[in-house]
Amino acid sequence: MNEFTATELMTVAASRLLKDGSVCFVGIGLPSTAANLARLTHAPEVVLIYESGPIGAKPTVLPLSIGDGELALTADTVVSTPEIFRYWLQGGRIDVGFLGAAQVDRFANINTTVIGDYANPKVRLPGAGGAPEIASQAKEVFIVLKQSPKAFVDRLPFVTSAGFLDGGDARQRAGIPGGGPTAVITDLGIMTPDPVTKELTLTSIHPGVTVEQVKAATGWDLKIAADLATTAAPQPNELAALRDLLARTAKAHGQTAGGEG
Amino acid sequence: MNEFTATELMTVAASRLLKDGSVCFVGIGLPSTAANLARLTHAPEVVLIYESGPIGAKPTVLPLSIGDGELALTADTVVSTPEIFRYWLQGGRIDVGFLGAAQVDRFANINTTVIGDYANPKVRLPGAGGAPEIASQAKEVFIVLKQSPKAFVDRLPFVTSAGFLDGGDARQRAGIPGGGPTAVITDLGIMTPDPVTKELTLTSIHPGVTVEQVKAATGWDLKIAADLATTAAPQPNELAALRDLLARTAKAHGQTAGGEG
Amino acid sequence: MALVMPLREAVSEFVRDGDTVALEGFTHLIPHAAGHEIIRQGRKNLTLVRMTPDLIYDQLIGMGCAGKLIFSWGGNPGVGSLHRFRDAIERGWPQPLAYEEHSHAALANAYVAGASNLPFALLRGYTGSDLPKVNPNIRFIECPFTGEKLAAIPSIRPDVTVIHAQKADRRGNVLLWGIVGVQKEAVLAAKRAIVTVEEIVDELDAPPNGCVLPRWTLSAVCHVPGGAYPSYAQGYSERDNRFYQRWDAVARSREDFTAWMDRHVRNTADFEEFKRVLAETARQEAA
Amino acid sequence: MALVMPLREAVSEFVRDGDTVALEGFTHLIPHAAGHEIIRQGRKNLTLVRMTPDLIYDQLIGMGCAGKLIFSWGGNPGVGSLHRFRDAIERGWPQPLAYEEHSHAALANAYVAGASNLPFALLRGYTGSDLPKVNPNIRFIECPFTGEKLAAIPSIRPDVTVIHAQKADRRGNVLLWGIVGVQKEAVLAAKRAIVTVEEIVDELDAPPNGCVLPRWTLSAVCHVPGGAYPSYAQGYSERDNRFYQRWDAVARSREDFTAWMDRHVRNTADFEEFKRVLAETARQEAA
Repeated sequence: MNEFTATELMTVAASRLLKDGSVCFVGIGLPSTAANLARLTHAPEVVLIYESGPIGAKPTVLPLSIGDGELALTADTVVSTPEIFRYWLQGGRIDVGFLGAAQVDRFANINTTVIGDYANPKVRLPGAGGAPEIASQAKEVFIVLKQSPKAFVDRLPFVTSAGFLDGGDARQRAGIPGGGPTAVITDLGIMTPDPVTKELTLTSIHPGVTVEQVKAATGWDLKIAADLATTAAPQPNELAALRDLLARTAKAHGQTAGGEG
Repeated sequence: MNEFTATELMTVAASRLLKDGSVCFVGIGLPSTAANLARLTHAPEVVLIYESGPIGAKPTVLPLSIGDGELALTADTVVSTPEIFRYWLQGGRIDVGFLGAAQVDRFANINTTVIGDYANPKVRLPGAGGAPEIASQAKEVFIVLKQSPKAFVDRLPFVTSAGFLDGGDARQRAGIPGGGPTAVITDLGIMTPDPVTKELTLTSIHPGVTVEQVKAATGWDLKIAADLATTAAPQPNELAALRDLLARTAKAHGQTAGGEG
Repeated sequence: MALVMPLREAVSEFVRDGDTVALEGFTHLIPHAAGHEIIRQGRKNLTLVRMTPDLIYDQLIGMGCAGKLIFSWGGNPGVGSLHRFRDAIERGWPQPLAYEEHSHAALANAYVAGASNLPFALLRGYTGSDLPKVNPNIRFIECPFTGEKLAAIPSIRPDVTVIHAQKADRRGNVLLWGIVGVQKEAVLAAKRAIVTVEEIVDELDAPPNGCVLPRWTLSAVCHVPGGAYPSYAQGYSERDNRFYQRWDAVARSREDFTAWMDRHVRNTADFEEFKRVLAETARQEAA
Repeated sequence: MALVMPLREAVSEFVRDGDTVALEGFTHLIPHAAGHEIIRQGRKNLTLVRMTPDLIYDQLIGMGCAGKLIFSWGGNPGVGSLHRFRDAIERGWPQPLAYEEHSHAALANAYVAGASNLPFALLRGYTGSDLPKVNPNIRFIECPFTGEKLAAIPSIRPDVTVIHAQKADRRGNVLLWGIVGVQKEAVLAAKRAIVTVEEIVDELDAPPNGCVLPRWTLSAVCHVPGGAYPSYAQGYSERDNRFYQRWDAVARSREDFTAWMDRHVRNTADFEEFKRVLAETARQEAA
């Protein structure tokens, strides 16, 4: 079981959720890695859209920034950033918004703005970027981040992007068009919202991880599904594709990961 | 004095009003002929914008329609029609709107919608096209049409595009941004708005035309300027440029003139 | 999903009686062949949207396909009136035609608003015009920051948009260029979209930032070379200005119009046959 | 009108203390050289606007040029925090920094509204976010047709916009391509605009419907090859990802930052010299 890392498993698990042929609005970093892995494995027809303008990007190496030339050169077309947000995201054409986050709460609301008070921040985070409208307008949203008590908090200091707000039908009542987060994928497991309360529930645990570990990495009393599944281990072809992708990326850039800007 | 036609004189007189380097939003037909004549004579740096999208068009032959390929092929760039109206016209970047009209009144308001009642039209005209926003948003407007009692009417059945409305400061009070019509050029003379009342006043009469003729071709009691000028006859170079342009156009198309669409 | 299909199938499957239909194209790339196919299949009670209703709308209106028209300029460019459009508005033939009239700026913005999934378009427009007096769908709102008064009209959300473009690749991605008008917006504002193209190629070879409509935004792509005729496709054909002039005589009387439409459209199987019969007519007229 | 001029003259003439300034570029084509020149000339009390304030804004803020920032994502892409941006916000160094914070969608729309001469931008946005609670410039209005609630923010109208592009022709017409971001809108929304370009050519050879800014929309065009560095210009250069990583260490302390800026920017005459000194620094670090 130890022939893959927790990050590899997280990335593979996230990539599997992406259906072939779906149109995906991709954040940079883990979401971009997972989405491109999906494209290189089970979902060759997935359409990747980046907020900088590329539509249908098929990068050979992962972008380090949201505006890498590789995205433009491999895309079906590149439109202006306003057009991306107006015609494509707000236009209702995005099946899946694939986001990272600094912090999430039990209703999958996201904070990427500030730790502490907004006017007197303890830590000033980068801010909203495209997330508020991706979170509200994509038909569904996947959130991928590492699980820790600092990231999975009982109460967000700031809601940058809406998940299910206070839970139940709060999101619908607020008039938010998209369906909201359907999965939060971490290095420990997969949480999905309860169909009624919308509270995040651990529905799949990664192999080798204990429920206690997941609970300890969560800042609230995490609900565990009665029929808790174990995440299938990465298949050799998935691992090979991921490692090849990362190796190509490192070779091209001398660097991994990436952020907005 | 008879070595040119009234239409030639009208076209030359209109073209002379266009300053070199100005940015001109051009209607098809007479405005397009006059604007291109200006470009081919005294105003080589005039920028011609057509509502179909070409910016900086430099057609060798006149377009028959607002969307001739010649406009696209000779332009600095071609943008979408929404962009033309949003960024370029509404954006406040047009110095001169150059319009034709079916009818005008004494305050240079324009009708291109209907003769008779709107709901029960006697003659249904093509409609507004781009004119209402050209008339309101260009820094100034030139109107070119042939003068007759049917075209120069005391009261318009329908105001499609605003001139000075009821005159005086009515246009400003209505919150219309552009300066409004500064000249109406016909086959008989040039009318300009009185600085205070904004009523059209004959300030230049074409050579060989009498004041009585102009008054007879106008459906209201036309004011005549005390210092009425005589329009300079077309110069040989102007006539040659115009006739060459029309000959090239006829040869290319087997047709003259043009309209929207 | 068989995206690339014959035009007949595309119209049969995606254009329905009572639909709001936009056939767009600003002089350039007007989808005449698709308009003919809508006539052949006898669609009724359509709400037709188009900034510049021209010959193809004259034909759709005269053949009784339209119940309503939303437009901003209705004429035969460079020639004069659209006689069937005028007959419908002035005398209700072949049936009364409801109409909602705007300016170009407003309709262009309304397509943008539709593509942007906004309920209305916002513009500085209509100041001093009588159009707001006769069109209740022109309203005014206040800027929440400056108090300025701005015009608002409902966005356009066609059930189906139909356009003509230069190229598609075999998978159905479409590229158009030159005078692109409001076509991209009209497609993205619509529930369904049909594109006829001059050619289908292995590789689109789109220029950087070219006007591309990805296959997943479209319902059908149909190979109809010359399908814009008498309009044109830059790089492929020239506008037939003489046809626009001849149309004035054809459409002037109800009888001549009906006979012409029967011969050239209703009794032809497709656009290929239309062009053959039209060429025959031209030979007869020349004789 | 000498449109093509040295960058020093352009900044001297067109960027003034207290101006609202947008230096735009979405990862690609960020106008670093122009930002350096603004620092060299010691501009003060600027309101800086940018969707993605990155290194060049970290530098402008850290050097005390900015009184206010309007932004939607402030970080070092792929690396982490902008330390000077954080120091200004968290601890008011070198001076307090007012800021107005939006989402990307809102700011992109606000540039569009600015280019369109509208007082505000209209979008479906901010639903469920806390941002409207902390930003009084996010308001909500009702659709006059459907009653739906939509977000509104003031349009952006910079006094001066600065961008970097690939090409200009000798008359000053500019062409950019690839990831074009909001640059066209930012230029058209501004009163004045400065464009630095990779090269000046006889003929632009713009593709059909390419992103062209005609000369008469610009105040100055400046030939600054590599002027986006460490950002890039597609077709001319690659992004220097290592510089972005190194910046993290440079900007972490006030002292290191100030020393670096003095050596590389304040004490260099222009971007050419900046690049020479930077290469020297790299050689020293490698030694």
